[in-house]
Amino acid sequence: MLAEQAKILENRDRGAGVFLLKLGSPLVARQARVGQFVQLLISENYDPLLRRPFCFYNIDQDNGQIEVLYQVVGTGTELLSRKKAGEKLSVFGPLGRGFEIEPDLESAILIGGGIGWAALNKIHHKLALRDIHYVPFFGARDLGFYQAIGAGEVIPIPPGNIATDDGSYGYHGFITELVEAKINEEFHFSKPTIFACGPNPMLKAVQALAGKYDLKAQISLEARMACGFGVCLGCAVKKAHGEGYFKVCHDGPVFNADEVELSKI
Amino acid sequence: MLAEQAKILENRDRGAGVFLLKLGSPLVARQARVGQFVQLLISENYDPLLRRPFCFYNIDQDNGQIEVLYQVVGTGTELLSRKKAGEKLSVFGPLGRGFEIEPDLESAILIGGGIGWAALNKIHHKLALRDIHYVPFFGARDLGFYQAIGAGEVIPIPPGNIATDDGSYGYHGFITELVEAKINEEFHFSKPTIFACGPNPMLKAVQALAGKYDLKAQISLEARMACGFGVCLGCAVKKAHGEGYFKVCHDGPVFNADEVELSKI
Amino acid sequence: MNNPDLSTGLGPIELKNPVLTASGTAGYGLELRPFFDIAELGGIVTKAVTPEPRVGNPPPRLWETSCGLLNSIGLENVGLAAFLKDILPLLQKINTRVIVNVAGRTEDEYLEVVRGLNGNEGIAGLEINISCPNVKQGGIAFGTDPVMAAALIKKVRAATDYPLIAKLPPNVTDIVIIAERVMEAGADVVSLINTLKGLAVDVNTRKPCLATITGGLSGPAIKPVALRMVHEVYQALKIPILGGGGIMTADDALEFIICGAGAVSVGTAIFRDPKAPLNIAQGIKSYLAKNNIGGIRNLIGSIDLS
Amino acid sequence: MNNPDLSTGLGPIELKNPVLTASGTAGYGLELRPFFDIAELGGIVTKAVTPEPRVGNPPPRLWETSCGLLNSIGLENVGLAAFLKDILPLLQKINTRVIVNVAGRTEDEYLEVVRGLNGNEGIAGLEINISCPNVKQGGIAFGTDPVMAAALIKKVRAATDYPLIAKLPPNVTDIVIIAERVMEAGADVVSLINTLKGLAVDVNTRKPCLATITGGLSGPAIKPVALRMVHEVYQALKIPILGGGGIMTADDALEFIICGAGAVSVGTAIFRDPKAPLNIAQGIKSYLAKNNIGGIRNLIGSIDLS
Ligand SMILES: Cc1cc2nc3c(=O)[nH]c(=O)nc-3n(C[C@H](O)[C@H](O)[C@H](O)COP(=O)(O)OP(=O)(O)OC[C@H]3O[C@@H](n4cnc5c(N)ncnc54)[C@H](O)[C@@H]3O)c2cc1C
Ligand SMILES: Cc1cc2nc3c(=O)[nH]c(=O)nc-3n(C[C@H](O)[C@H](O)[C@H](O)COP(=O)(O)OP(=O)(O)OC[C@H]3O[C@@H](n4cnc5c(N)ncnc54)[C@H](O)[C@@H]3O)c2cc1C
Ligand SMILES: Cc1cc2nc3c(=O)[nH]c(=O)nc-3n(C[C@H](O)[C@H](O)[C@H](O)COP(=O)(O)O)c2cc1C
Ligand SMILES: Cc1cc2nc3c(=O)[nH]c(=O)nc-3n(C[C@H](O)[C@H](O)[C@H](O)COP(=O)(O)O)c2cc1C
Ligand code: FES
Ligand code: FES
Repeated sequence: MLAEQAKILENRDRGAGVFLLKLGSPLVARQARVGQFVQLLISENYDPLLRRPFCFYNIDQDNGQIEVLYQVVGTGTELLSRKKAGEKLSVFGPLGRGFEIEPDLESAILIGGGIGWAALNKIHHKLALRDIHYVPFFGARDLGFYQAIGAGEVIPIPPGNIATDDGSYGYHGFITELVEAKINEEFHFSKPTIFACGPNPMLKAVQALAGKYDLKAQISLEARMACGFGVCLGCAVKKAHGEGYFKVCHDGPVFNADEVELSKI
Repeated sequence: MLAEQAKILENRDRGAGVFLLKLGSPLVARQARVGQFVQLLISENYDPLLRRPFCFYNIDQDNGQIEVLYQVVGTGTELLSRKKAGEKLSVFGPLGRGFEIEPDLESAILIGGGIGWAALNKIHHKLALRDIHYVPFFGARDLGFYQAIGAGEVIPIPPGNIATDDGSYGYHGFITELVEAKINEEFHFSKPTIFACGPNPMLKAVQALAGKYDLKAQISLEARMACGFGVCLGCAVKKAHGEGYFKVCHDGPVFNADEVELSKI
Repeated sequence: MNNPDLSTGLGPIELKNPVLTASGTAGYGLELRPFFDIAELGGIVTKAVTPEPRVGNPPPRLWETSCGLLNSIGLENVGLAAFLKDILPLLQKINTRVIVNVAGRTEDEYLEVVRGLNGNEGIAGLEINISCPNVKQGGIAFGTDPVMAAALIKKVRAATDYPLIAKLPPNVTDIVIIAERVMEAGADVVSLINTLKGLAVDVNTRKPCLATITGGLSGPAIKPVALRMVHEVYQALKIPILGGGGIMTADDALEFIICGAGAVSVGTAIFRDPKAPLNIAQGIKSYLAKNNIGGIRNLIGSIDLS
Repeated sequence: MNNPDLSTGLGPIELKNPVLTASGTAGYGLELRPFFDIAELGGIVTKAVTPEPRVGNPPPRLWETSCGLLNSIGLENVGLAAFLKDILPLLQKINTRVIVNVAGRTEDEYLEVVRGLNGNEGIAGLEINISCPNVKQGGIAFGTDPVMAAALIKKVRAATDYPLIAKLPPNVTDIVIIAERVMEAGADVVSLINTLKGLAVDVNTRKPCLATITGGLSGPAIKPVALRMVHEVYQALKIPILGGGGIMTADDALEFIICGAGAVSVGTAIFRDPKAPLNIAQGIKSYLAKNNIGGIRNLIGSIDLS
């Protein structure tokens, strides 16, 4: 966990408001783990005031590089999208608790929703190469967004495992419906672990699925953040058991699905 | 007076913290007059909040271009200096009352101090081409700054008419001392009109000179501005005669030296 | 919804749309004419008018802070007589509501202006400025003390039939009490908020950045405080509110309206963009259309507190 | 001047330099250890301590505004017992001043915390938080009413020998009166300012952006207001002041010191850069050296009002 002046190596427009940012950030890259995140300082002035959190889309420790896949949604991401290769950017990280891939993992399901795929990209690459029963799923609003995210670009996702909100590609509907069908069809002999990141409604559906089929699920959450390292106590998410709140930046962003209450975040 | 999305054609680092900004801004260029100024909107966010005023260094009506010569002194100019050709910039102008060059002008003295030269550059070009007794003077902090400003680049200034604060080029001392010497030597038969822009202490010395030798002098002032077009009443400068204040943006920035009281601005 | 209804009201004052210029930030409104047709606005609130002309405070009068502007203009204005003679006739020709901002050093000065304005055509209401932080006597003292504020408004009420908007100072412990008292005293509307009292120092000279030491803070920096006060007053009293403070965009204006403002005033935004009030009015219209809301009145105070 | 003297004091509390972390923005100070040696700071002001643990407010607890941050944490903390057992022992090992921020819902709760802290090593003083805008009962009520504020401080004074810093709320008409009363009641220092009460609304959902509706505004947006209050209190009372509110840079801190703060607290800046307090301390040193000023004490209240 440190702050480093990184160099922007690339900030590529992938269409549909999605950009891929490649940073030379050797110290952060060295410590980074899948599912953790960084806080980027987007403005040297005070508007926007706070850093913005983004997870690692890719970590290249050998070359001291990290990648962030982001979607333009507001002031900060809009400003970020205008930065050019060669400029500097203060990177603070790696932060939080990432995904845990147990060594004896037998089977796995990956569920990415929209830009949430960014958190899963690296795990997708890792799991696909392992000798386990592994099935990735991806949902997006439409074909254009699917292409911009590039979920299946390097290592393909079976077309049957893709859903879009408008039906412009793959299944017309929620990705979790596809997942449930597959669980019923395919996973008779092993209990897959779910790894998921996406919008809150999707994560709630994942919680429900995991509960119904008694599956372990690791879900990556988002919350409004100020500090990103546990001192402001701002990024609260309700504990499912007992009183009180976890801090998404410190106790997460990855949680076991049964640890957290997603009704309010 | 209008606001126009201008295109940055060039934003060239001239050294010593001085930059030359060339803008494609046909509507503003068409109306612009020497000594007037524009307000540039430097940030789309609110820090800095206000536009920043800069005078016309050059006006090219034929090509619909204007130029601004600026010095990096704080947040706004620092941000401006990082803009690249091709980006857009909102230009608001032309604003204020510029220099008046009377058709029957017989002789003239130009006195530029530091970045204040920006306001005089265009007038320098105009007067040098006229068949009058015309003498330009320029003062700067040092040789490096003199070169960055480029006061004598296109149309030279006699080396004897240049002063630097540290003596690294030309006369070692205040430019107004040089001017006074020249008035005594050269202007026996005509009363030159002074056109001046520079730091406040220099303008005060110009006021004193004009008073002593009973010369007309037009001086261009600076003041903290909010609106730039006379509605906020913020850019006050005390009237020399009678009670009350002029507004630099509206009644100036160019004033007759005897109209204003420069002790407090 | 293709043509949502932008018309709204502030107590007895009917407005064709909810966007007004804030006092002191658009001169007498006329200065905006080069940029757009000011009849497109809900109204104009003039620069403060005092009995005699005022030259205002010495410079420096302005200082920029983070997302904010400190000013100390000191109510520079042409005075009542010149306003009536030179300015009001021009304003009367424009098809928009004109609200005259009234200020003074003493109760008598306020009353003198109000009486002088009486009987003139084309004045939709008076905004009584009991909250200017940049005038030594009077001004802020009237506003921060509920009893004095009410006493002043009562006398003004007795002196005129124009609709009265009391412009309250935000530098107070309890804005609701003051709002309540001035309404009881006869105000029709409260205007929230004027500038917050602030200070900046030049660390090199160790002098204050403004000649008057402190000044009034406006701009986006103060928006959260302004919204909070509008919300508090609306929830407690459900009275007509002219809301403002840091409005730069249509969304900002909508926040105020949702919190309970019947109309909004746009000030500092004009310094970045003279067309800001017009753009904001148009943006509000688009929002209504997009969200299929019939009119602005459906939105006022519609905050969802569930 | 090669080695200016950074040491300063807040009444009875001696500090090696004027930079402290602000309560609630650096946890218990320990969380900053990965980034720098916190013994380099003048001191640490802890997160509020209440008698029992508190889970805090429901989310969302944060909302960014223009140059500002609205928060509504709700004094989430581990409670007195855990503070004494788990945290204080760690803080005792660090060579810097530890100031414990104390909060409660009732006078008795404040007193319970104060008594529990009594007799412990390594506490340089208590900051009595009578100004938190995010707690329903108590909190802000104590601070905005001068009589209640003084009554509380008097009881706390009687209950402990620790130096007392009264942290006052800025949402008041007259900060000087409250400062005067709490000093009369036995406070040694006042801390100015806590957050301004603010609100933001999501125009799409029409819901407040924070679960608690209103929250506390911090960051650069509030700096002019904070400076003004420090200036007013210092000019009127010449008492020891812990100044803060929007300090991001050494220059910001210097503005507060020139206005009369004996030391400063750095809060929101830590969220942009955990090393901000250290950088600010170093920047102050450079300023003193560059301007040939012997020590920080020469600067306190040195504003040039001529
Ligand atoms: C741990 C973590 C990892 C993330 N990883 C990625 C990523 O890899 N790629 C990516 O594109 N985005 C990611 N996000 C979301 C990203 O941080 C926000 O989109 C970004 O901060 C928005 O900034 P803005 O200034 O553009 O938007 P704003 O103008 O601040 O807000 C625009 C909209 O986005 C919402 N929003 C803003 N910040 C957040 C936030 N922190 N959490 C949830 N909603 C928010 C707002 O409510 C608002 O509706 C991540 C968030 C977290 C907490
Ligand atoms: C009519 C007019 C014409 C101008 N023309 C030019 C020009 O052609 N080239 C050029 O380089 N500069 C010019 N200036 C000055 C220029 O506007 C300021 O340097 C600029 O606004 C500083 O912005 P900033 O954000 O970088 O500095 P800030 O961070 O705002 O301030 C840095 C320092 O500059 C001083 N300063 C800031 N703004 C002004 C101002 N408006 N007047 C005086 N001092 C100020 C501040 O007091 C401070 O000491 C002109 C100013 C006026 C009023
Ligand atoms: C330069 C300036 C001058 C002002 N003059 C007046 C005035 O004369 N009378 C008044 O009631 N308010 C005056 N105000 C306050 C504004 O009307 C408005 O209430 C305040 O600026 C907050 O709104 P804003 O953030 O949109 O500017 C002035 C504000 C500024 C910035
Ligand atoms: C997230 C957050 C939590 C805070 N918690 C406390 C607290 O527990 N007790 C307290 O007295 N002040 C608390 N404050 C107020 C700060 O200590 C400080 O007074 C205020 O934020 C202004 O300073 P700043 O602008 O430097 O942050 C908190 C502020 C923030 C932003
Ligand atoms: S963002 Fe500050 S605790 Fe998580
Ligand atoms: S800058 Fe507003 S009147 Fe001159």
